Amino acid sequence: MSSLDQYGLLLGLAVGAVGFVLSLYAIARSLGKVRREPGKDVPATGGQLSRDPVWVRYHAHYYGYALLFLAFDMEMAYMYPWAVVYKQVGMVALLDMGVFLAILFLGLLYGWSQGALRRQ
Amino acid sequence: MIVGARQGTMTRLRRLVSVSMAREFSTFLIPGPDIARAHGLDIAAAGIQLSASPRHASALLVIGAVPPAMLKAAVVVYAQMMRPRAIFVLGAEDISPLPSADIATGLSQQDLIEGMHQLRTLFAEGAFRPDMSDFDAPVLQTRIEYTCPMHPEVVQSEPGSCPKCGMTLMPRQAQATTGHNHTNHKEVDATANEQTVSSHDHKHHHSMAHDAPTKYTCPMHPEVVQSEPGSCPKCGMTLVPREALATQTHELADMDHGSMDHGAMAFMSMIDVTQDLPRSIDGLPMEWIEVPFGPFFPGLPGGLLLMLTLDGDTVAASDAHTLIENNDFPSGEPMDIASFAEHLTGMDPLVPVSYRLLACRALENAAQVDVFADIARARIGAQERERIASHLGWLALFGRQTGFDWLMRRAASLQLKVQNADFQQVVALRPEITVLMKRLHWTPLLKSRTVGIGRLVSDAKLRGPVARASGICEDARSKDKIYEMLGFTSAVGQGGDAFSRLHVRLEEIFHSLALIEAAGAIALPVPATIGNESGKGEAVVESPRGMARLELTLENGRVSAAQLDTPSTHHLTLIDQLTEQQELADALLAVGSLDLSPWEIQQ
Amino acid sequence: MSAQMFFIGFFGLAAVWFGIVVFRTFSMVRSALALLFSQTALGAMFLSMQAEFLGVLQIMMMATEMSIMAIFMVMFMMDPGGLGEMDMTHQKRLSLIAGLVSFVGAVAVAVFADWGPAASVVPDAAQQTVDLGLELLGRSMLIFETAGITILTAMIAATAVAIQSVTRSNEHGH
Amino acid sequence: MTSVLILLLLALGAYLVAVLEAWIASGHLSLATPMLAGIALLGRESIVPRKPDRIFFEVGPVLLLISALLAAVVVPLTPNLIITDLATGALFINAALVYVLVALLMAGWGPDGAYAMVGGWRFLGQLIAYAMLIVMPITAVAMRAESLLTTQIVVSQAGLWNIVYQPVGFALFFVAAMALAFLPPFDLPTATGELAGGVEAEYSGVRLAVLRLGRLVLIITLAAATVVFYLGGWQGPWLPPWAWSALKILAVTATMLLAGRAMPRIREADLLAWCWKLGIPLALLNIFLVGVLVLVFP
Repeated sequence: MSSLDQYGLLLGLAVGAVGFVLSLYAIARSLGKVRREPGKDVPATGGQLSRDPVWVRYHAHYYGYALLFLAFDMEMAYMYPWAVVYKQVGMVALLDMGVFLAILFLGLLYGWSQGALRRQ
Repeated sequence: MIVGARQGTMTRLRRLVSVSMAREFSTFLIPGPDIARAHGLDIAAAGIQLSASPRHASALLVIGAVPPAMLKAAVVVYAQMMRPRAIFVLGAEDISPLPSADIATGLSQQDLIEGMHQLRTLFAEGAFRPDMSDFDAPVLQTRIEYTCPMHPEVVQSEPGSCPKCGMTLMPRQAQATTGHNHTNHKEVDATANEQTVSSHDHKHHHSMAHDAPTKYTCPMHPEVVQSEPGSCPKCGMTLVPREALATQTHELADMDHGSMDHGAMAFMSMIDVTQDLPRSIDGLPMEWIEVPFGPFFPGLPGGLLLMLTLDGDTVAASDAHTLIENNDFPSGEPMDIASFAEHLTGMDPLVPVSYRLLACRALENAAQVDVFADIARARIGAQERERIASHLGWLALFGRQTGFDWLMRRAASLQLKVQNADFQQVVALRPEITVLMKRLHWTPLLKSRTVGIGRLVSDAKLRGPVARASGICEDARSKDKIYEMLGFTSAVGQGGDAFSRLHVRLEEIFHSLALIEAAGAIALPVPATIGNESGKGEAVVESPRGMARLELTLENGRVSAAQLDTPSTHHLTLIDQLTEQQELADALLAVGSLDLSPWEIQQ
Repeated sequence: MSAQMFFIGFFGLAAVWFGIVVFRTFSMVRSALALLFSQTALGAMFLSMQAEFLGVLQIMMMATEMSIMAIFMVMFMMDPGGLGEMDMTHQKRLSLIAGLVSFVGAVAVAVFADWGPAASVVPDAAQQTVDLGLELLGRSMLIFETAGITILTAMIAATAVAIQSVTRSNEHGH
Repeated sequence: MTSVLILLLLALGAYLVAVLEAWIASGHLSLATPMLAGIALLGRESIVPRKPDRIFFEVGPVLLLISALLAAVVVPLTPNLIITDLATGALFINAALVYVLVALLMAGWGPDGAYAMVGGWRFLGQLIAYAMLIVMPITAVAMRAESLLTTQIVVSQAGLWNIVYQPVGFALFFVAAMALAFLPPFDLPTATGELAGGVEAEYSGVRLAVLRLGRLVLIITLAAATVVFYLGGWQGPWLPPWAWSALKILAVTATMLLAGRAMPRIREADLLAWCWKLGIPLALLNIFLVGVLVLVFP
């Protein structure tokens, strides 16, 4: 199977899944439609009607980690091709990636020392 | 036919659906599992799954007598349940404003099981019905009121323009029943930024009655100036009052942009925009939201309403109260002794024995009656049994809150076994309890989950296990000579955090076992026969949650006045300091670790 | 072949459309996720051009990066839910001109640049990854290591800018 | 044809996961429970909260299902029982599973409810914690296999399973996989006692059914992936390959489901701290060790 066919298959699966879900919705719909009643569509909070919207400037206390994570995520771009040819290239690859990871690890240590690795 | 059925005639497909609904049944408990167990109901054994959110529940279980405020909340829960939805009431007479119960039975395990069975058949037959009506109640009603985005003190029921600045007033939803509470001076519609104003900076609102701005200008084209509000001919941006733009006070940052001069906001520097937002601990300007937890929240005792002001997932401020108004004693005509004892017994379904004992002691103290040592010992047996049950119940709640499923089930079933067991049965339970304790000792993550959370320094407010966990060795039992005879030692921990509270409670369970074995009998306290005595009396009892004190006046054999002091009342005031700047989960754990009983809190 | 062209075009258009959505919505989160899916569509384009590793990498990395962008937008933008329907775009004319210019420039480069002879046959996907690896460890090793340094710089810069010093933090709990 | 067969097997697997979950939760085994629950959900109302982000709210559950499904595509049950053997399979699994995060973010933000929103953003934090511990161990696995082909990875373990060859990597991957499937004790986004359902809280009826289905598929997929990467896939004596795959996958699933019940939920702060201060260094160490091993014993 050529790679293009493979991608086609992936796409087909995704579309198929959507189709499956839609058919489920159709069955559910055939059983009756939702009745609009007062208070029903307010997000449930166990006995209190809180009508205020909650979409506000949300304080994510882990942003220190998030910043470092972006960097580490980048680095994965190199890891995989490297890993594939690692055995074939041998020592050079080990040193090469060793240096690369060492550099990254420095960054991690710096962030750690500066208190990026904690709830802000 | 069930009241909350879905509309539609029974087709074959709907029949199939109804049948499987009847088989797969999840319920929402009012007030909560803790009360269910207190009434000796074994939810798991009846094959009932608890659902955390009303959305996922198909039946509402109302257990025992429920105070009106709680029923109001129950109405909200019911309104938010998905049809088909049923109501199953155990041992409560009047549940209005809830719709009439589909099943109403007595308050016993047998009734529960039979009721569930009937409910399932009802579902299988009547999950769909052609005729039905919407459910509505005053609590759910909203009215639209109109307010000026720049002058929030201007609030009127008809649309129109602001008398101060002539801007068109904007609609917002407000609860019809309640008055001006924190929820309804925030916009529900268009302007989300309104709610940067959380309840603590009302002053902003009300200090803003300044003169109406005369000229309107475009934030991007200052040359555009006109006397009427409108949009800029050049860029179409909403015009802002010049004065407002000139003096960039908190009105701008706080009030305007959400509603009128978006352009200005997009244009203004971040400092201007955010200068009046509440600052988080790391100095970032963020917006805070008020989120209710409870009164029927899975991780908290049923009936406790916790209002948390959240800054992201961190608690910035909190406000807790109970929905059970605790009318101490019917002031006015005196009560006779028996009914007084009954009244106190029924006050807190979580710990009936302790308060019964408290009443008896106070009465006997008032009448200077002494009880025989063996009776006193049997009473202690009963009270210690209740302590074990109560602590196990707390463990179950702790397990539910932290998703520690095994603990939840184990502790719950043990509590049910203990709370009505006679002497031999309690003694026979020792091995099982020991196993539970051992298992807890080796549980991974338990320490890291609880250590350092909800730390309390020693404080006059602390009572019972909470106090002892903070190293305060105060225990009403240590003064009691019968306890001395039984060889009582009070469990004291260090650290004062959730971890040490957990451990103090575990230790107390063992101590209580030992005490029961020493006491050799268990008997519910009954008030000694008292003639037409008069006098003042007081008594203290170390209830599972801490020392409870009762002072009463006896007038020829009847209680004319009484005054009660309960541990949870004091502990409730600790919540602020416990939750502040804690991550949500930690805050909830800290509150849970206090083991509050909403039923004994006096407000 | 024609199917290939179709999907390239399709995902291309999808990418553009999501790109437009980024600016057409009031909600910060929406615009962040729209950018995410625009990038995903680009990844899908790579796939339909049979650049498998590149495509999958794009699809994977952009998802996380954009989600993290989303949280930062929610933290720092006014009214992230777009409930106030406030218009986030400004200096429309300027940006319009800038956009047009850069578009023309890109097209010009695409058309007039000499791309060398087109590869007659695409190496199979596995081979691509191997070649990429060999390239990284061979000719482009320096670039590769430089990238490492760049990332390090980025990390340090980000930390220095965003994180308050530990000393102040010690006062408040875990 | 194999595709259809595998999809059926996947459905079966998801169903078994549901049965297992119900069994563990309620204590008594019933094969019908999940089916009944599913049908019941179809019959219940499925509401959309007021003023939601409608698109997000609708897309969330579907996206969860799709991403779990696509991740399953490259998982081989036997040498040729695999939907499609992508050349970058090991990477593709990550790519597909990252969209679990996107799905939960959408589901969390969509309904404009506090519990759901907190749950959604919590999961972003959770991803920041576990993501590296998924990616880095897989790199080490690929180093040994000299390929990203999942089938190749299984073959490379013929002599010695990776669980023995790189135990550290396995431990990290297993934990990270549980975090990715937000199984207890990592169920931060859906925490019952803390958020009353979190991202699930506002979903009801058929939408909830889709959401839960997606989660089941996700769990079984991750278990299968663990088997492929570390437990030698279909390899094993006496029994036929498919039997081995099935046994191993079920075993891993059961372990994942059981582990959570025995301990309280982890604190997000701890999760992040441990993953970054302990997990990532260990993962790098693992890569280095494997690198040496690969060179020393080719």
